[in-house]
Amino acid sequence: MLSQSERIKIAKRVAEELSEGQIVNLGVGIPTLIPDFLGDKKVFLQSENGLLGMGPTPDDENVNMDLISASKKPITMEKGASLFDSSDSFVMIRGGHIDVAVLGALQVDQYGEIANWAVPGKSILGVGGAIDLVAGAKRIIIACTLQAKDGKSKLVKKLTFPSSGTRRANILVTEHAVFKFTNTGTELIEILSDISMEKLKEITGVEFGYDNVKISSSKITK
Amino acid sequence: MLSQSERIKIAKRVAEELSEGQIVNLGVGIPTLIPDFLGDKKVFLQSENGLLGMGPTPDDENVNMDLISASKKPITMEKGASLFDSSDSFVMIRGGHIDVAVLGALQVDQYGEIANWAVPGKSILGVGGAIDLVAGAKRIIIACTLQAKDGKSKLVKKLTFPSSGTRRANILVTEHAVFKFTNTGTELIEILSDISMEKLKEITGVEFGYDNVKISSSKITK
Amino acid sequence: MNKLIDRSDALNYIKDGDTLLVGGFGLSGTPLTLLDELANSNIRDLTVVSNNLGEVGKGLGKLLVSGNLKKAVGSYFTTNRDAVEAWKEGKLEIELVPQGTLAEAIRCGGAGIGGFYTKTGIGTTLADGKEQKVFDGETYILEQAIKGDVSIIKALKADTLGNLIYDHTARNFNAVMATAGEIVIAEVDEIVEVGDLHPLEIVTPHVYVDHVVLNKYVKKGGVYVESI
Amino acid sequence: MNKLIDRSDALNYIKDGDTLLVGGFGLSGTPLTLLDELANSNIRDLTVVSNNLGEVGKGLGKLLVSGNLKKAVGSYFTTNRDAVEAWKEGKLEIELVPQGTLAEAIRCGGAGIGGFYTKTGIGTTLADGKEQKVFDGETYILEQAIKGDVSIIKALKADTLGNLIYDHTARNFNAVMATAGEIVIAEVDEIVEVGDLHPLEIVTPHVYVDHVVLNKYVKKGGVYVESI
Repeated sequence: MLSQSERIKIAKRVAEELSEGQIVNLGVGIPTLIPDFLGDKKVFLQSENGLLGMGPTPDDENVNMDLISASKKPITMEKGASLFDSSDSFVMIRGGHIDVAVLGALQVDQYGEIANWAVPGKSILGVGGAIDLVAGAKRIIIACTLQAKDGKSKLVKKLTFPSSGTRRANILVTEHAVFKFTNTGTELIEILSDISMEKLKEITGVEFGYDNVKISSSKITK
Repeated sequence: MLSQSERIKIAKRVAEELSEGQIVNLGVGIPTLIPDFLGDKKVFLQSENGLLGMGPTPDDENVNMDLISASKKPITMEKGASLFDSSDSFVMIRGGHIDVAVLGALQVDQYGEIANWAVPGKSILGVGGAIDLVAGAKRIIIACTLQAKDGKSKLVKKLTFPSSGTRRANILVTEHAVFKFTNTGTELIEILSDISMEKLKEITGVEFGYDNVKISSSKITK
Repeated sequence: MNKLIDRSDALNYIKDGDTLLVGGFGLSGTPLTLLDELANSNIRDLTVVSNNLGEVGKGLGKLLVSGNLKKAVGSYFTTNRDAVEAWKEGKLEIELVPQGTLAEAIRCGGAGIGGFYTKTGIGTTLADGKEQKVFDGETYILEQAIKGDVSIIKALKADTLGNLIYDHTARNFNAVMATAGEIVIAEVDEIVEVGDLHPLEIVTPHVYVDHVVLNKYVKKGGVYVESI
Repeated sequence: MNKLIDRSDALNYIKDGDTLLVGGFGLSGTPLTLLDELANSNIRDLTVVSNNLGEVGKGLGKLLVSGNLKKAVGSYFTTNRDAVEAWKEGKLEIELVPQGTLAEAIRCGGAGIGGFYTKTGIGTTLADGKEQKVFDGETYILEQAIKGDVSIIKALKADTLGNLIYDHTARNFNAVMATAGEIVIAEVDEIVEVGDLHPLEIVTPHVYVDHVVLNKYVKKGGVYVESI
């Protein structure tokens, strides 16, 4: 199980990837921590159940369970927020109007193809808006642990879990390292922990480029 | 040229076909006269440029040329009116939510197939929402003169003008007679002028049933 | 208001084997009162189209418990373990549809559109067996429109004509479902006079609404609780 | 407001040969100021997608006179005799599209949908050469999505983020065109503070709007007249 400090490390690093004024959709889990680490950077959060301009959690007395996030948590509206129905929300998502989607993943292959909605052999009974976001967002950031609970790498040569679509992720942010995906494969762009290059190769089994790696292990907050 | 009294006769007769509470889209020309003859009967007028609940023409000082009918005339909104964009307006029209469309026509064939948007040999440069309404309205009433300016019958055995679609009209109201269309052909259901049955057959050249004709020539207001 | 009916009379419009479009995202925007009536009825073999099946024993979850359902079409069932169990035991058919495809298919159902080509799902198992077509160099898959025999939706207020407004994100699937049911029954918290809802505020024009039922639940602390 | 640009700078985003989506129904909801800039420019060979081409010498009619247009895609050109003449003389290509199909095709262009099957046009010459498909026993024809290089639209007000509201029926094609242009420029009468437009009132969320230009016309007697 990932420690809260490692979850925060991932969220902080993803926050660095976001730019002022962007329209961002945050998936469940680690991505929901990101708003705490944006500092002065103003981004607009879209929630696929029908809101642009999602604000922080309300006080208990202002909770309205008909003003909720896609994770079904009570939220507030920022100034300038707008409300719409599910079909219009997915016009925004599928139509390429979301600048960045930050999603979790079960696996990501060496070209950035994502598996984030189904585990083979288990009942596949939920997809939500995950594959709409994969198909439609301008930029896709995957935020997750490097390894699954069973120790296997989530960054893999070839997906063994069902694909979320042919549209590929741009970058993968984990507690140990940040990878970028291009047509030729994976590139390691930053190391975020004390992990060695050898260990990273061993865990992932993926051949990644590392000509220009930033070492940021000093950022570790344990 | 049809006299105003004959235009009014057609509009009055169509008004009788409308029922309390119906959603109605009125085409240009004679159909626009109908609201004056509804009496206590309340119908809701839809305008395809984005309004349900169209009210009468405003006073001069209340004209806003951004609150207009599909005929581009200034209008008002009734209580309970709603505004929407063109795509939502045609969800309403094409999706089968308009109870009655009252349209003009160039020709109607003996089964009710309509030609109301293009004249062969002339430049075909306008269709508007005509064929959307033909495709989508639950009931289609054609309101027009029996004869074109050249004297030819608009009710014809076979269309020679471009069809507005395979969806057929339910009834045709002219200054002389009202016809109903079924799968087996045309049925004369009412005579509105002093015209003789022979003359009506001669003009139209269409074999119509007339087992149950109402003679309403007393309604003529000349 | 002549569209107002008793909640028990709503069942007169729903019969065995119907396809029901049911509004809501989680429990928000769900017609809880109408679902209670259904759960207490003998209506069986329903196909429900809804984003999810409520929660265990709540909202649409009640219909699972009471055995009204044959099939569920939606995007997310994992969080209702009753649904997962019923599916495993072969008691419930499930058709999984991406959330955006679901919303668009319902919109098309109400819009006189038979099908549409979407970019969602390309390269996934959800596209298996579906027709593909290339437009402008990009591949899309064909999805069919979804219509319902009856839509049961939840709005905040109706005016006496049947115009509807929704509570914030409770609008979700309700607005498109209002267009795509042969019969549409809206559950509302309040009925107001015609003119009380501004033309720019109305989300669902009255043309789409056949019947209105009053919600028997009242909101306390931001959540609907059974009224006393 | 950082989306606000001078009207003359709007031309920097439009180039020869572009496809332009232009809002409006007749002259209502038409970006008159932006069209004046275009008419006074040397930009040529534009394809304009708009319900109609304004009136003779007004709105889009000005672009016909000034020779900016190569092609027009829309539903109704008969009432602008300049358009009819230009077409007869072979100076203007025209593609006629039913009004509802036009609106839907533009919506699809902005929605990640490549094409759709509509019931409009079955049995007409406008369906000639178009693919047909039967869904649930009913025949539909395939129509392709429409996208623009640039959308120029007209709204009543923008807030400083770029959220838009429209004046009554002037909303018409503007709302869908806001979603379907690679670049979207909105002409507005007034810019208000963020928060002045209520979330339930906003029709076009700011995500769709790239640039905002102030309308140089002012309304008198319900009609836009040139400002002094």
